[in-house]
Amino acid sequence: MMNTSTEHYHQLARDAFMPQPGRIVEIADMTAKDRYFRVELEKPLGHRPGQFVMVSVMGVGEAPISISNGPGDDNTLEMVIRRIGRLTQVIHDLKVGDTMGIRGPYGSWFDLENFYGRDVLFVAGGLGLVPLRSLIVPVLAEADRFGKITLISGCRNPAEELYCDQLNEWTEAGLEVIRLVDCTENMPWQFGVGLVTAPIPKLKLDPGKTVAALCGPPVMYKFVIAALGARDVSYNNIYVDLERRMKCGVGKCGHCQINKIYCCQDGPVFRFSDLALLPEAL
Amino acid sequence: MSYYLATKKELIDWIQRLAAENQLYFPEKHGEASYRFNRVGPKSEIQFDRYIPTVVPPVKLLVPAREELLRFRTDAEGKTEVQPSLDTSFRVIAGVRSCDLKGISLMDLFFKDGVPDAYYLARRENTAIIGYSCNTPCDESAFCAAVDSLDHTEGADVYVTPVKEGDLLVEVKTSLGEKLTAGVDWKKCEDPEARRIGAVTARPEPFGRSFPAPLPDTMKIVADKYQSAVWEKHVKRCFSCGTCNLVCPTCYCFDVVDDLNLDAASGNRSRSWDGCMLPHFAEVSGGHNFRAEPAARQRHRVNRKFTYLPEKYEHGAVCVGCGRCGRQCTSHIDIFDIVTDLIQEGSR
Amino acid sequence: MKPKVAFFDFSSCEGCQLAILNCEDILLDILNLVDLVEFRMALTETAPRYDVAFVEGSIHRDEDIERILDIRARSTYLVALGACACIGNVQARSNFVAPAVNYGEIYGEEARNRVQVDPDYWDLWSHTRVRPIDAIVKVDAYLRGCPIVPREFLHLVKSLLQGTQPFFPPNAVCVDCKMNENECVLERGLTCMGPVTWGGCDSICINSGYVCDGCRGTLPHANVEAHIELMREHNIDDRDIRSRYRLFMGAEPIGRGV
Amino acid sequence: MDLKQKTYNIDVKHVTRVEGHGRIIVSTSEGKVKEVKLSITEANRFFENFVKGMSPAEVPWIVSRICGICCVGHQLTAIKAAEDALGIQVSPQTILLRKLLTESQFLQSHVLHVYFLAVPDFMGVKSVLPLARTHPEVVKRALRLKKLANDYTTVFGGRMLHPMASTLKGWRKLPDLDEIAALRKRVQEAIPDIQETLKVVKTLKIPPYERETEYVSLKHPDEYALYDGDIYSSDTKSSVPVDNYLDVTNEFTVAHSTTKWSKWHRDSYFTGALARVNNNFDQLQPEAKQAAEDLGFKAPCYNPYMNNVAQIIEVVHCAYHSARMLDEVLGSGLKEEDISYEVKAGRGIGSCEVPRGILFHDYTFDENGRCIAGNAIIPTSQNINNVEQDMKAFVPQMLPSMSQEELTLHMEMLLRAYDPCISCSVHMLDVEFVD
Ligand SMILES: Cc1cc2nc3c(=O)[nH]c(=O)nc-3n(C[C@H](O)[C@H](O)[C@H](O)COP(=O)(O)OP(=O)(O)OC[C@H]3O[C@@H](n4cnc5c(N)ncnc54)[C@H](O)[C@@H]3O)c2cc1C
Ligand code: SF4
Ligand code: SF4
Ligand code: SF4
Repeated sequence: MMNTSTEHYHQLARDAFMPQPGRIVEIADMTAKDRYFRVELEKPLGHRPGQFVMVSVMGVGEAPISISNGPGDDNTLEMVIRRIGRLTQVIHDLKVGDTMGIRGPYGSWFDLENFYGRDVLFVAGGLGLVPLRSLIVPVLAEADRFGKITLISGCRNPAEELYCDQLNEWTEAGLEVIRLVDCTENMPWQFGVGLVTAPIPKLKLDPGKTVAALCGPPVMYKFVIAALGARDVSYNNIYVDLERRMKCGVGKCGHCQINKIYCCQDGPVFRFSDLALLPEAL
Repeated sequence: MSYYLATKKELIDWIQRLAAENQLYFPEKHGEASYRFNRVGPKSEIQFDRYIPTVVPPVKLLVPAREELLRFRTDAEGKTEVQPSLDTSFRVIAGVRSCDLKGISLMDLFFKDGVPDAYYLARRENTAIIGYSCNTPCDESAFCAAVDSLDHTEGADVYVTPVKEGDLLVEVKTSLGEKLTAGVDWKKCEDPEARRIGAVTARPEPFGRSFPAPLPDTMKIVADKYQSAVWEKHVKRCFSCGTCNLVCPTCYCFDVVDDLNLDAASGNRSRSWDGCMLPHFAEVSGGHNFRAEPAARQRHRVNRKFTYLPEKYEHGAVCVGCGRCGRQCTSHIDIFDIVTDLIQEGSR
Repeated sequence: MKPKVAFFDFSSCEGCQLAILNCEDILLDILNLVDLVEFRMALTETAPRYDVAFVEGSIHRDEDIERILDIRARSTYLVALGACACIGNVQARSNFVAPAVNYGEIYGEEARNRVQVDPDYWDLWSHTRVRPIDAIVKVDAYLRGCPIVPREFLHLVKSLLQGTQPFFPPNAVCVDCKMNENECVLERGLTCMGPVTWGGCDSICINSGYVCDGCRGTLPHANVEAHIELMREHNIDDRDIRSRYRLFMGAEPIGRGV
Repeated sequence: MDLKQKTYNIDVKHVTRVEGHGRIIVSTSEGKVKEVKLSITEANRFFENFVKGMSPAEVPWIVSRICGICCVGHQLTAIKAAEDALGIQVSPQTILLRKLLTESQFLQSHVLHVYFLAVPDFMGVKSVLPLARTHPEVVKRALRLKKLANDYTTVFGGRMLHPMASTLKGWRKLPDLDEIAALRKRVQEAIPDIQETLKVVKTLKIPPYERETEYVSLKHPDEYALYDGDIYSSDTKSSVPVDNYLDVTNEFTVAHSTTKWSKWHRDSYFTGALARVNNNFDQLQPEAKQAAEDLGFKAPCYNPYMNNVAQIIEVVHCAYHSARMLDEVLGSGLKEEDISYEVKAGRGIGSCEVPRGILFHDYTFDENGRCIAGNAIIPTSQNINNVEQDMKAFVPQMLPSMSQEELTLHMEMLLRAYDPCISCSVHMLDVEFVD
């Protein structure tokens, strides 16, 4: 009875849900359960720092994964994926030359405009360093446009530290890196022990000039924000990168909803002052 | 826009004629007191008399319980071809009550927003809707008048209002509606507005249940009562079974799962209904659950209807008052009672 | 290399193994993907090690314990196949009666005395207690139901072939029931175990006009208090409530508790 | 080989390709048989005791779990017993539907048994798996027939195992007429597969062994008795009513085993396909009689290995008879019936033929409709005695000509020919044999 523009809908469906193939060109073990993947795409992602992609293996499933490389216009996508469930287990079995499905980039990002001319504090807990890296890289690239740049990176134990070599490089490049573990568990460790909140009270920072970017496990935020608040860092200048369960990445499936907002679209990067009225955010 | 006056028999004959040529769905009795939108076949009975809202709303024809999104096949060289699986077959849904019509209008809003949902929109564009107005409340669970959905007619291609015994006012509202009614020999109606007002004013007053506060106030109270003992009160009886989500005409959350065929080279990705009352809905891998407590989930569901989505879409209440969730809740926890309790909590 | 797959059974009706033989459409395809090394119901062969062992049936006697420990030691991945293996199933109802009484009532005085006094017989026939297999050994995956759901079996097989864990959503039977647009039987004044029972069965019993009796076991988050309250509101006597909970779940904490 | 040296110690611990756990022990010394024993190593499940407290509708649903293969039979027999206890009359429509359900189960069980459990023996392979490679057409045909039988049960029962659609007095949800019509068509289309099956069975080399015994089955004046009838003995050529079942089964304990065994007019009796075909040959569908003739089956037949042939004769019978019943349903349609009933105190006994023989269920309910006593006697517990008698006769007869391997295989085949359904051993204790 009807004439429909089927092709129009096919295009919409492809735009929304169809992954593009990403060929794995490099794999490296970062820890026992975290693996680094460098993927070459057919077309550049054109992402911004803090955004994520939906990664899939057809027949297994799809999951949101942060983009770890800084923005750029090449076809590269770098990710660190933790082996934790159905899909990530299969991804860990992939080899160089295999492909995975990539769609995105999705979500909000850290806008560098808000960081220029300020002291920048990064606080990363565990895997949180992965998305923050996509911001740290461009910040370091133009280090002279910022004030003091500090990174507090914490993880459970020395064996779980991510990007160790990169942290060394960054230190050499002049970034102040505070490396912490919750507990050494009798492993060799030349850096500090304690939670990521511990160094905050003693940090040399100018609260009025500081902007902070946070990413880590759900329990981390409350404490870090309280510590920053105690240092009079304005909520306007604290950015958080949140994690939620996501099934579509395009603001429909409902899993990532935080009160009235959808984390996949309104987030995952938020200015903390925008979250103040959302009791479920932290 | 055309207006007719048809008799019940004329209308039924017309529906049966449409059903013979199209996939047409109509509420059919099943079980002891329930209804289901079933495909009308030659043997089906069309009963325009009273039926309570179906177990599952007609939205199921636009967002099926399980729907394939993509289909894939990997060839011998390891190259994977992926194709969207779209359903663009034409269908007619008839006998859609105002509450469900409003549900569909809201779904239109949700699925068009942001990244448009091809699957929904393709079905929607190929679906004709014949609405049917209520003159009396369908049962004691409904509260459509309280949430402004009793007179919702938008979204229907043809809208039918019983105006007086035996006479039905048929409003043809869209060009698709014109196509559906092409060739009918019903009496033209000259004074549709007067007739409709007549039908409306003849309704009982109040029409079904109503909240103890006007709707805008009600919505504000729900928003303000984020901390309230009411959230704990009702969930004592809650099984977290998700029924209230799955039967709601404005719930559309979904899960996505892949299935591989046994050839290990082809398969599909599909989505299926999900619900925020289900315990693991907001759990992330690794085990942290952002709404681990039933009360938090209950609050989220109610707020989604009265606060969150209304704010996001700048719309009135997103609950259409069909009463399904209360009627079908295994423990008879009724969203109307929850909201009423919230309103009354402070005023006591 | 194809994974070596084996099937074992303890006390059961063997219906779950039959349910697998009943997957006629895909049986040959599956057999192409795995190396079936033991399946007593259909094969004569046996093997020393298994990648995946499917174990059907509940554990009753000391000799069963020895055998399940041996199977576990020889298998990489062990699947509890069906309600008997997952939750003990209907036979667990006999846990509430002393074994000697059971023997006496079914086999007569003489058998009862022998079971009670003769240590040799006690060893052999010791009907200690009906238990699911995870009371004895670690279980890697559960295929629930009496009988199992072929779709879930297939999902498990495919997941293992893909190198990942199967996933069975811990949702109530009511979810399946709604997807099937059933009229809730509570509307008809009947009671249903659906709200506390692990779904995934496609609510097949309700679809056929019956109620759910809970063959898939209780959900981890089951609100049992509310459910008992609901049954009471339906004027169901406490004795019958207990009987309902012990129909399939006598060996589960919940069945023992009510 | 010198017969005198034949000293065999055969101990098949887990007999395979039977349902449930059985063990065969044979020991011979210098050409003489010392011992032949059959043991059941299945753990007890005490069904009869734990059904206590259940309602009349729950009992059949739960005792279905006695056996996966015979679940339909257990259910229907228990339903009949409960109806007998409550004084419920059932409509002709319900009886017709129950007969359809019954025959679906005969088809499923016989096809499974013949193709999956017995044919490999006759073809000299260890299982049906190698046949999938060497004789794919045979295996595919077996799967097709099995699927038809399963779908058939699903249409009438709601699912193929432990069906829940039928209950006391009738159907909770009537089967769908469109599905019945589709099924009718498929039954027709399966005829070539059944013909091919007959050809396969015809080529099987059945061991030439005979031992006449008492054949016991249900008998009905009007039809080949499967769903209903009186208990008939080939020894007396007469029937007794089902209510007297205890006089038939005469369960007794033997010294070397606490398994309850059965005997009626002589040491042991045979129940199952062979007994039914022997006793009720004249009432088979004409096509089945023709099949019997083609297969060289003459009633009465005293070779227990021929039980497999009798099963195939029944497959033909059930296929044609089902087709006729399906036509009847399609002709008359189905109407909703009131299936409510009053509970009251009473005892009831039900009996049906199931693929392996006669099944009896016996329940007593109190005035609140709670079960207070139960008893179930399954075919295998009736047959087991006869199997052992057969083995005892077979071993000395064949010992001179068979190697230990051959003898072992033939003993297993003999046990499998009976198609024992040991998991349903509601009435069996473990037996241990002393060397
Ligand atoms: C914005 C964002 C960025 C992220 N970045 C990264 C990153 O850079 N690196 C990284 O390693 N991780 C990252 N994550 C987390 C990552 O998405 C999860 O670890 C990933 O989804 C795990 O997928 P899985 O299939 O392996 O896990 P599983 O938890 O096994 O999920 C598999 C599927 O099983 C089902 N499932 C499992 N458990 C449940 C349950 N309890 N209830 C319901 N369904 C269930 C679901 O269908 C699920 O999709 C990020 C998450 C977000 C939101
Ligand atoms: S919340 Fe309840 S009453 Fe409101 S629309 Fe949904 S199901 Fe209907
Ligand atoms: S019939 Fe049972 S399973 Fe279905 S919704 Fe009702 S309570 Fe839940
Ligand atoms: S509905 Fe209940 S009893 Fe039936 S299969 Fe599902 S869990 Fe088992």
